[in-house]
Amino acid sequence: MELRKSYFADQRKDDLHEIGQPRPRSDSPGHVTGKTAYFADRNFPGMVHLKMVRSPHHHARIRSIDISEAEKHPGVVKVLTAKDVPHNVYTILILIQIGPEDETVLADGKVRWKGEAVVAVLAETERAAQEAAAKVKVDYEVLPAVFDMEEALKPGAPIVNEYHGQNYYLYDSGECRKVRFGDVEAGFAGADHVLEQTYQSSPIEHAPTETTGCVVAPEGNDRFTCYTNTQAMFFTLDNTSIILQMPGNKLHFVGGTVGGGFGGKVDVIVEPIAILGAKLTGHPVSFIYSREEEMQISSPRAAEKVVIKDGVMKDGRIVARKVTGYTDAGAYSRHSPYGAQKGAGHYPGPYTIPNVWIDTYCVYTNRTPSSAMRGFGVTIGDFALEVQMDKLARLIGMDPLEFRFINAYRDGDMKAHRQPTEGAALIECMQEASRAANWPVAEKYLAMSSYAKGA
Amino acid sequence: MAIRRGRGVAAINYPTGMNLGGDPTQALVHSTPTGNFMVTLSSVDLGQGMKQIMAQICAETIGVPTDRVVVDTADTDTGPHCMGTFASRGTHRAGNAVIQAAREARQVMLEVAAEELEVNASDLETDGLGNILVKGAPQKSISIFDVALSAHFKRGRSISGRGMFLIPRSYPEKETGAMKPSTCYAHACTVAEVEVDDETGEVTVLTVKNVFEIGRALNPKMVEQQLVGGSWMGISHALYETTEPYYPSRDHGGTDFNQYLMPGPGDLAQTEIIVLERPSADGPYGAKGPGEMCANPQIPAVANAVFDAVGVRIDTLPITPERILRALKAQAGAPN
Amino acid sequence: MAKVPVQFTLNGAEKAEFIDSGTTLLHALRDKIGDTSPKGGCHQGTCGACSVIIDGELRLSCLTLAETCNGATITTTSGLSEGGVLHPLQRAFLDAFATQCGFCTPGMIMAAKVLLDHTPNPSREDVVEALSGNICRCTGYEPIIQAVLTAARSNSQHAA
Amino acid sequence: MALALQTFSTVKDANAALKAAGTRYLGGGTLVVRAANEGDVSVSSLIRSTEPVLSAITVSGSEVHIGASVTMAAIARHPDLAALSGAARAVGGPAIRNMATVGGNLFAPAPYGDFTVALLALDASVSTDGGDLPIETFLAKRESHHAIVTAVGFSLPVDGGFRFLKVSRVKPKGVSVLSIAAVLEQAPDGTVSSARIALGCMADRSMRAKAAEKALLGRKLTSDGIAPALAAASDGTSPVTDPIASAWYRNEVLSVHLGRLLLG
Repeated sequence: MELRKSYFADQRKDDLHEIGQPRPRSDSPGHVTGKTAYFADRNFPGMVHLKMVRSPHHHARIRSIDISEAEKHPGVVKVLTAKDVPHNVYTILILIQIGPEDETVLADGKVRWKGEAVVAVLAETERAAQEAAAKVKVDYEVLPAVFDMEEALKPGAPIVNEYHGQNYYLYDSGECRKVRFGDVEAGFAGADHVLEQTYQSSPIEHAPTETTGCVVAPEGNDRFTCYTNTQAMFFTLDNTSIILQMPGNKLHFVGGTVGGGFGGKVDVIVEPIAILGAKLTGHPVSFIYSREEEMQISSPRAAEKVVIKDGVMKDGRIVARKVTGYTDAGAYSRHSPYGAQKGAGHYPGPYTIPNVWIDTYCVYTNRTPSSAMRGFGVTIGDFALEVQMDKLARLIGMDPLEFRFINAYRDGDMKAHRQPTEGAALIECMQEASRAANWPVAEKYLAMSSYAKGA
Repeated sequence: MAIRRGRGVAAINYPTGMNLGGDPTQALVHSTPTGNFMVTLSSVDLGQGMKQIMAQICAETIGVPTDRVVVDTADTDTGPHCMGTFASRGTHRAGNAVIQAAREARQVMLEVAAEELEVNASDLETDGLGNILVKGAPQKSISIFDVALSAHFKRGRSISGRGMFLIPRSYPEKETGAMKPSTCYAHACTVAEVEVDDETGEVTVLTVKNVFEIGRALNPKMVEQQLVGGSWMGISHALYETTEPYYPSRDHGGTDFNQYLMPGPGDLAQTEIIVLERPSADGPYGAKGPGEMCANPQIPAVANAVFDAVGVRIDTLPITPERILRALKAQAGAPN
Repeated sequence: MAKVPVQFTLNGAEKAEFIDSGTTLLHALRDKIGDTSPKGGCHQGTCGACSVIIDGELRLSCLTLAETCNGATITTTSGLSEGGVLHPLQRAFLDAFATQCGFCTPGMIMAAKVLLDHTPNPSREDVVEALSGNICRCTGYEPIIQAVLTAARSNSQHAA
Repeated sequence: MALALQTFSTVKDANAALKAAGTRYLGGGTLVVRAANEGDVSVSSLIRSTEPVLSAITVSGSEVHIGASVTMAAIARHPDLAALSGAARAVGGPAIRNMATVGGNLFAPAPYGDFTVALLALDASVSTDGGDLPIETFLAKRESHHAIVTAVGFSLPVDGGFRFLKVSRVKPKGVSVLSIAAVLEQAPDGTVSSARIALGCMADRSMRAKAAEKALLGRKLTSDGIAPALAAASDGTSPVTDPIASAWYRNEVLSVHLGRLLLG
């Protein structure tokens, strides 16, 4: 890695002692000796193991659940169903007033995705829990499911989640988050070329080497210590408090070093049910996702569809950009309404465009609920935007890098969401990339600056 | 058979911190009797090295070497609230809280030193090595070790401070979408060079040259770690990763690391990282969040390079050999 | 449940335990003996985080039944440093900033140790092959490859 | 029922124990212990045998016998089996190769079982206490096979007569998009006098590409010479669709990779 100090030297004082120094990491000695404590390295006498009975169907009504055989299985300590969960219907962003509550801790009457948690089995060994889980009998009436976002948004599509009533998240702005800036239709009308393209992704897994999980130990005083690899301690504690209707002062969350997060450990999934298990059995409880659960049950990065329509002039100026983004939330909201909204704030990318129209939708389908991941709300959008930029440049016969210089935002430029640009550095990154990759651009672009014009 | 070469570019920006703000983080800092400093947080270290960076930020602000700082975090019984480690917010939000707490503790420390040295606190400075000196008269000094002892056992002062950082929440205007998503943005530009086997659709990423602007590289080696790993993940997203390979069909989702594809150690692109620093106005020592954005520009850069190589556009991620081969066959007019 | 005895040498010390038949070595080490340096990343044999060295060979403790290890000599990453002095591989991982979250690190170090035990001067290709069963999601592998190559060089210098 | 391991010193006793319900033979553990870890509760008793013959490799002349418990790593490093080391090394990473056995590989479903592809091309025989079976016959009904496989036997191919290719997305260890093994004999004029070609991932288990084999006879290993064989490569295949690749893709690239193997 090279630090190129010549850029922005006038904005920076390099007079620091500790900042900017490549100090060794204090945690590395623990990592290389195997001494670093991860949540699963805690072991308690009498600990029981939680295994989840999951829906084999994408969408089904639950006619009945019979846990009698499972309860009798040797080694089983407790079998939990929806009725055991004090506040079973929840949503995690309720903490920042983004509702409605739309998800069940354990399925109650219905399942909305294949893999949804239905019954929790706690047993002395993992094997006993697995065997007992196989004895839980759930009678399902399979319902039509919808997997395609376009299909889900059509009238008459099966309703994925009744708590929403329609297959999209209803923002205060309506069926989508909107950004309106200038007059996009006038921009298209006046453009030399108009190009509309559609981009698509599928769900992506965080794949941390350590799977999601927690170990809960009753402290013997009505308090419960939860060793967890959550990325957000109080966010998880406060949601657990709501779900279990348990005062926050009864909960003690201990984290530490997490074996990789990448956004995959900000849902509140394992902790509430494990703490409930500890409360109802008096045993320490371990609930650790298998790798299969991590891959297919834990929230992935959402699949997205992005439609971009641009009006561009022969001289390289983009004069209008319309973006319609669809985020496949799966069956429940989790963090997806937030992610779709973040996309609305990110488009039209780091370019100054006078006419912009943005709609971002959060769509429900009968698949594993998606949630946050590294680059949440932006990563797939950037793929779409930057492939579109390449296409536009080729459309008007311009070098793709020079085309970006022409449109790059600079300090003071008004963004579509009506914030003036501050601290821009896109131009300088491109200048350095031009040099590093030996990708020549005209001298005038190398002379540009992100600083406000005339500044 | 032809191996065809191409290159592509992409440029991006990325917001630091939770979208629309409203995401507080607190920190507490106190000295031990012998002048070591404890930072107490509830933020989580995901492996990016948050604890080490908080120690360096605290050390810089107090004016001691980093190894005099211990970070105690991720315990809700001891650490004050943090919204969490996500959205490239850890360094920015917690770092600012630590600076505020450390400044308050430093002020007490300087006041105690001033009493010991019988000067005004405003006339004192730290040497970064563990001593407090009188400005312009460095021979007149006291060690932080002695200051802490004095504060504890002689002067009854708590060398401590509280920090809280909150960007007030922005609410998007319904009709126009006017809003303030973030206060600072990191930037990147990536050029990727690929080879595509036009008979199999297989892609080899030969080189990626990444330029990242991240405000301030608080610890360059740790920044490098994140950027190198992120660059790998970006390539991985571009070419390999999906839990639903036949989306929107739910069939054939991978359940292990054999089926969930990511580049192996034999698939690595020659990777170059260049870092620029334009300090952000509200970042801790100017830092922005590099952790997420470093994995984004490679995806479109690789996609554009594939087009440059074989002349087909793959607008669906991941850009698998199958998608390329189907596109090549369609381009050739062959039935597929 | 019937318990069966297991006895082996772990990092130079004799260990004897009664375990449930069918217990994996990973569980026996972590839950019975208390050596938590092997990590359970998948329990499928696809991530390598549980890698240990059994009688000189790299093995996956998650797929090895403990009772098949009677009489074996087992090395884990927690047993590498002697007298508080880090093994050259551990030192190299530190110096190369080759750890981030650290979860894959013990398994990586085991895989690297077996390589260097048999191939003191490995090529880059040798290192890549040796690490190929171990997943890392943070680093992009390059710092780990560099750490192993550095450790090999420092070993050979030490030997010379 | 909790999981338990029973160890027998003879194959005969282990075979007897395997007659009980809920039993499964434990080889290297890469398939069987994994299944148990993943919650397959249908097996409650793992059976293994430590009879030394299971771990033996014997090479006399060109005749090779490999005990079923022999690991991929042991094959890969055996001096007399250098021709096969590439195929043995194609299985897993180093740790897996120290565990995965020849016997287990015979039962590995696609996309696993790369070494079996090699054995199929070698026209190996598969031995049990009940006798020997041609590998093709064995594979066709491997699910109904209850006796422990004790060994595989085959004749070493002539020098340079064995070719093996594994195509994977992830390098160096990824599982197969497909794998191909070929045992070829050529006349002094370079024409192919005998050909056996086996394919992995082109069906739910290893299969022979018999049409391609036939089309290769009497032909030279040149672009023109192999063209009929490549055209026939996909005859009779029904590739798996999985997270690695679709059946369509496997069929599309089979002839490309076969061509590269034959010309390489």
